[in-house]
Amino acid sequence: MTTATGVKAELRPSESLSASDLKGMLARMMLIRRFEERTAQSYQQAKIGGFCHLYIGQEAVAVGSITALKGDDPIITAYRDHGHALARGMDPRYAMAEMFGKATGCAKGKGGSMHFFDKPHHMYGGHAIVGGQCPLGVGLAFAIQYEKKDNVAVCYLGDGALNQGAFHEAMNLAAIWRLPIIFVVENNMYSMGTHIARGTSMAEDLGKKAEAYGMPFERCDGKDVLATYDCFKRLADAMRGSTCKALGFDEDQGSGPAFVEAVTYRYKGHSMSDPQKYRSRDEVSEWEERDPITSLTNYLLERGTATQEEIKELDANAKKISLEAVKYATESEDLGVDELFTDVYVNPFGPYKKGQPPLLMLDSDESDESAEEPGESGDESGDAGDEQGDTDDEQSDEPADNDESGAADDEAK
Amino acid sequence: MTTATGVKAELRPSESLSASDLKGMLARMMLIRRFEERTAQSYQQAKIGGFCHLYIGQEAVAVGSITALKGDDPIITAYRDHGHALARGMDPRYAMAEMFGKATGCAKGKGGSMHFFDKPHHMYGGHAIVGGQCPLGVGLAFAIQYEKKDNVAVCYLGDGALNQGAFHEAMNLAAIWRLPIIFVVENNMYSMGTHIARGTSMAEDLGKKAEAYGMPFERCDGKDVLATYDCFKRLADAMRGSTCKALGFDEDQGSGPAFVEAVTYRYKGHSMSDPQKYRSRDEVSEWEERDPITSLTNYLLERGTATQEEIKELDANAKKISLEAVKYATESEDLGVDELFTDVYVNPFGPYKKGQPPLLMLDSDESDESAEEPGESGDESGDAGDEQGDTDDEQSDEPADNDESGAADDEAK
Amino acid sequence: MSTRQIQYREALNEAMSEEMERDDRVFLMGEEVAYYNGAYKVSQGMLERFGPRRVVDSPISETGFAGLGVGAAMYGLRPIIEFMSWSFCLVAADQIINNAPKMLYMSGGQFPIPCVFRGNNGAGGQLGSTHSWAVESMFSSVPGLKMAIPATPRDAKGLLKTAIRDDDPVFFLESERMLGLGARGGKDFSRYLQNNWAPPTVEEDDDFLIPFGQADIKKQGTDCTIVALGRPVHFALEAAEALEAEGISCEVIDPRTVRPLDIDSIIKSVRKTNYCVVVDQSWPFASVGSEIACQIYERAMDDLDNKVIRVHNDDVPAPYARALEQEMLPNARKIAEAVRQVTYNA
Amino acid sequence: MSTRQIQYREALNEAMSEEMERDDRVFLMGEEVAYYNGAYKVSQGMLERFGPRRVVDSPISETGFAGLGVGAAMYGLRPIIEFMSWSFCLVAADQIINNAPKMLYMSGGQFPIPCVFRGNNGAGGQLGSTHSWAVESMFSSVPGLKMAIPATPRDAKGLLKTAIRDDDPVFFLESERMLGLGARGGKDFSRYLQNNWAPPTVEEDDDFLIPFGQADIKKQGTDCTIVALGRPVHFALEAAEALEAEGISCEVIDPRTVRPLDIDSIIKSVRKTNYCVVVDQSWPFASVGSEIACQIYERAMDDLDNKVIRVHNDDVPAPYARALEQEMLPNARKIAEAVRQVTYNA
Ligand SMILES: Cc1ncc(C[n+]2csc(CCOP(=O)(O)OP(=O)(O)O)c2C)c(N)n1
Ligand SMILES: Cc1ncc(C[n+]2csc(CCOP(=O)(O)OP(=O)(O)O)c2C)c(N)n1
Ligand SMILES: [Mg+2]
Ligand SMILES: [Mg+2]
Repeated sequence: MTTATGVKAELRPSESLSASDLKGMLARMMLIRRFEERTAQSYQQAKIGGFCHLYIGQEAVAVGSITALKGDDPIITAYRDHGHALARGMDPRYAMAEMFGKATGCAKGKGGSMHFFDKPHHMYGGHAIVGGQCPLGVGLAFAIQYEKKDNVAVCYLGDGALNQGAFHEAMNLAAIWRLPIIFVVENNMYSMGTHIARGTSMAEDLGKKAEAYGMPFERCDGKDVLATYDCFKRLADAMRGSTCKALGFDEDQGSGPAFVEAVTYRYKGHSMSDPQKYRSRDEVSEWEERDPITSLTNYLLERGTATQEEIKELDANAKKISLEAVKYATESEDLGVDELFTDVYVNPFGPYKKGQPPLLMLDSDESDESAEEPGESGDESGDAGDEQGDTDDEQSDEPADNDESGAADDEAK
Repeated sequence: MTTATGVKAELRPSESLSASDLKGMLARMMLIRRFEERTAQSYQQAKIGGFCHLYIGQEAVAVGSITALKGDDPIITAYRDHGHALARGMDPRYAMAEMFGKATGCAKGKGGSMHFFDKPHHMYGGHAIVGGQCPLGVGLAFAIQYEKKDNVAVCYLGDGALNQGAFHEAMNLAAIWRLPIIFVVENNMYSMGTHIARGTSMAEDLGKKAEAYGMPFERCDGKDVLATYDCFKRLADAMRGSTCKALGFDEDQGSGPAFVEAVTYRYKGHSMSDPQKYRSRDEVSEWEERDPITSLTNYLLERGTATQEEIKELDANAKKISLEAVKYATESEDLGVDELFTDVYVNPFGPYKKGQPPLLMLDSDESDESAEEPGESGDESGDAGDEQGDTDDEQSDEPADNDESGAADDEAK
Repeated sequence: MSTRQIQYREALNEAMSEEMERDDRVFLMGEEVAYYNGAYKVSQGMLERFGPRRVVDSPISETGFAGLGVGAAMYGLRPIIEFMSWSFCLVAADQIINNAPKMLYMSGGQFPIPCVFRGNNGAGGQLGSTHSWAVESMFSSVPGLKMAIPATPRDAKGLLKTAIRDDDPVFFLESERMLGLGARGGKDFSRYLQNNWAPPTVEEDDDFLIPFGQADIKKQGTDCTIVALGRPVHFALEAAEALEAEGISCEVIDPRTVRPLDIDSIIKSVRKTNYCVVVDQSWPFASVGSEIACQIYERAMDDLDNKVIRVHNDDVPAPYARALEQEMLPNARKIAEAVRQVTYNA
Repeated sequence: MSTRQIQYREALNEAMSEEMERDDRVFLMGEEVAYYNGAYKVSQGMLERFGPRRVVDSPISETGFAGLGVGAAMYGLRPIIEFMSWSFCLVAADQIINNAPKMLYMSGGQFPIPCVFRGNNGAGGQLGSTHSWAVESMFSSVPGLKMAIPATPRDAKGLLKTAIRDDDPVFFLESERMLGLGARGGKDFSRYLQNNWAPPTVEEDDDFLIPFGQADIKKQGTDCTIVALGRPVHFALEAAEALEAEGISCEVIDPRTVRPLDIDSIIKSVRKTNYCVVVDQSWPFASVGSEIACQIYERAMDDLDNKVIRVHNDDVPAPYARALEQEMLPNARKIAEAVRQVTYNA
């Protein structure tokens, strides 16, 4: 996007970020990391069920990109969605409660880990069918253009989704109608146990996938939160107000859609039950050395933007918020069985009933504020460290008639 | 594929074609043209029902490509399939009978115009869901490689299919496994009423679609049967014996898959009921001036390969065969209603019964020979010209209870 | 009763146009809906009237544009997504039966999907197996969606307007073979109807809505109930007419929507006639027909003087050949035979 | 009876491995089936045994590789296509319900599709709405395919071997929650069985095939017939055991295949017990359950001393929360209640 000579001259957008902006980004990445640690722990304790995919290692992608957006730019992602939700400002208590299946969850416990939604924060889910979110993302961008809004939609996907037809149809629609959308492949090299080179042609040059749709392409270092921020800030700003003559707008405006490859890595298994035989411990270690949180920490320390104490405090706070989220989730009420027949229809009939909106919808004003620093409303104190938390074993509630195999517990998910 | 300097040096494969090969290609194109004229006529006479898509104008693509293949190279295409079937050597009588819904049809009248199949001629259909044949084509190529055969599969598609996910998934699978398959987009510029530029990004450079999968790309003049032949001959020969290490073959062999854009044009409407308001009469005329049959005729005359009389005879023969096909179809028995429950299962149960194979399967030896000159077995004589044929109005058979609207008759299909 | 002449396709056009006038969030997207004026001329004139922002031609990317509809609905628009045929929705199955009907539930009520999916359903006439889907049996088992299958121009307009205003995803199943319905006088059974074939004009009623979940008695009768939906309603009326001559008075009841299903009205009719034939243009196994029959047994077994007879497609893929296709589909002859058979002991 | 211990997943592995030994045209393709040894370890060891030509990892391209299976079958191979879950087959719906089951018909008998599609079906345990499909009701209405839903390791092996040798496309519905079945002793109902849980080894019987269309009486009884398929068979047996204590003797009959459906055996059982409960792990409307119930009414109405009660999923999308999901699925408690309710007048 910049010529060899132009590189120096042009200011990187991240250079305009204030100290508090930068510390906010660090705080958000730390929160995701600590929150996910608590998630893993709670899953081991069987407080969380179903499939659960951690974002640890990829924090810079969500935080860098989302910080570069306006708060009301709609985002949508796949099932590895905790990081995006937290980066967007979802209250971690609601996030954890969702995974605990509690009524206070962001989706009242009906969605679970793979289906986080936060309408007040313009987070359009958490979608578990690989590639299925891509056409939805195009719909968001279409609606933005239709309503002549000055927004940009961001649609995240895993590298595995490159092989789904839905992704390709979505790319083409976005391209021909010049919709304001950034497709971001979070290339963590693996879809489950399959290295991208085994499943995707031209894995070595994903730019070719963008070119096929005449779309600009950027490869960004998804382990570097500021590089990610720069990439998205430039693209999104250029894209605002995108219109398309073919759709009856007076003239083409804005730069139209773009495709970003954010190179990243997940430190943990695909899900909670992945023996990870497909990669070496060394490979993981190498990537861990380029940790986005460590990098930003060092950067801030080197530049004198933050002190060692501040850093410690930020991390302590992240831990505190995460522990508080677990506590909140643990203490929340289970979703009542009478909610089985709510939220099936807006205009119900027969056995169906109107549902109560989730808590997150009710205090949307409050949570719009907390978008600055998610979950700070919790007043729980103390560092959780490796504390195991309360371990009331929900497994023991399992009715015998559904427990004949236990297969769901020990399988790759 | 050839360097600027190499062009002259390298012999075009078509230069090795004998006079009789060349006349055979002309004959086959003429047959398709005349056959389709009879098809149109029969459709107007309501002897043919359903949707019907003519191949007129595109003859060089099927004939050029198929002549370049070995007889047992499997081919598969979309619903505009008459040309491919005839080029492959399907007996025109069976083809016409199929559209008449007769028991002698290639699929016993169960498939119709959009679903021509000819197993003895390695023609794997006629598929009516746009893009749906692409994964099937990949399956054919996979089977070739699996069985270590020296064949190449060819999968034809319309430009509209470029926008279907199935096409993209198929391209990727073929690429990563280096399957011996040529995808051919018959770019006739329109999918129904939509110009390719309105529906497909990068329509101006479809090579980009191939690059996205790391596949070689060739753009060939689909109005020029010899250019088309050359293109396919080179690609197919290079591709034979393709194998893939990842699938456990000792080493990668053959050139792997390729993507061809055959630039062509259909002279008639999309189907039999298309008002064609989306294009001008002038546009059609311009393309008609580059007619593949006229071009090859002139070429043969100029080179002295054929005389004016020979050409006339070839065309007369094409007309004769086509008329004979109509006569055969007209005189054939209707498919019996007792065949409703056959061919549903190979191993039937309950109400289902074993079916009789279509005639085309029974005389497969004979028809393998006739692959040299399809339909010549007919002994009907006389030029059909504009003769209207017998017009027993099958519409009058229509049971009243299914005739409340007649919508199927007057709509775009 | 008004003597308005209006085709089924025009009724659909009216419904869409009126709702688009009323609400800027409503738009129409599909293959050839704009410049071509609709492959079947349903959207004739709409591009001219509403412009390319609101009447949008899509490439052949059903997964893409059906999903686009769901996403746009999440954002707050009210898309009408046209499938040229429901047979082509299968390539978009995941979008329409996962994303559309489950989004509200999975999001704990945050994201309604006010999106209408509509197009031709059922055999179009010799189109062969892959092009002759009748999807009602397959999709009506999916909670979270609503499904309407109008049989007359009046129902088409009234139900489509309701569908567009509904906040839930609606599968709207039309029929290629009915689009011209209303154009000819010949097969007009309006003498039986409480209401006309034709819907009111916008001048007569600018708010003409037919609520979901209300069956319509298309013809009153006393001896046998025929339940039919969509195109088969006409076969049922034709059969009823023939049977009238034989002294069998049939009541033809059209549920009009499958989800919700107005089983109460069906039961009421069966309680009156004590005999029932259920007609369904899809395949027999695990079908709308088996569901309706089953619910009748469950609710009114003691009122039945014989078993319920079901008339379906034959349980085979749709053949191309005309005679075979005719034989395979439900028709008036089969329905009349079923009624005779079921009322044999009356 | 043999005392062989074998898990359901191992039985599937045995079936595939034996058939692959027997016939080089058989291959297995799916996501993570090879190097990962199967996301659920069903194909454990098969890559090592058969090599990468015959055990093939596919990218996440269900339309692509399901269609590849159909194409390869046209050519003469005999593919086994694994869906990690049947929930993911929806993106491939067109390939599996258009191309696979209709090719033979559309080609006038030229192209059989000897292809098995297999994978986990039904709720896996708190996976949410889009991941908890039970597809039997949706797909069993499609003529041209066959469908098997084995409930024990023995049936899994015997039916899968039959499926692989069958020349028609077979939808083979397993269950994540049953894969470990046979590993533990606790919930072993083999005391009721005519046959063991476990299939024979290849040494004991190298040709162990269970024909399609033969129901299996999983437990004999006299007072009420319970029809159940797949995982619910175990709920039914558990309910039957509880009811035994109350003096109600249930006959549990498992059709094992849905297409073909052995309705004769079901009717025979109902004629004996005069009461019937049908259990189905999919949604109620237009379901396998409504079809079976309907056919029972049609064939044996006079033998029924009460209506048939159906036990299904509740008619809502699958929720994530554990308690809600448990409540939503069929289980032993619901079945026992249904039996008590239906036999109330006995
Ligand atoms: C259509 C579909 N097929 C298969 C799956 C099962 N599955 C869930 S996650 C996954 C791997 C996806 O990898 P990738 O897209 O790279 O995302 P990542 O896990 O790396 O974030 C698979 C195969 C699914 N959810 N949807
Ligand atoms: C999935 C699907 N969507 C829509 C259709 C309806 N349809 C039939 S042909 C056609 C146009 C296809 O155009 P193209 O691929 O360019 O082929 P051509 O007709 O030019 O040969 C459409 C939209 C279909 N058959 N399948
Ligand atoms: Mg990945
Ligand atoms: Mg075209």
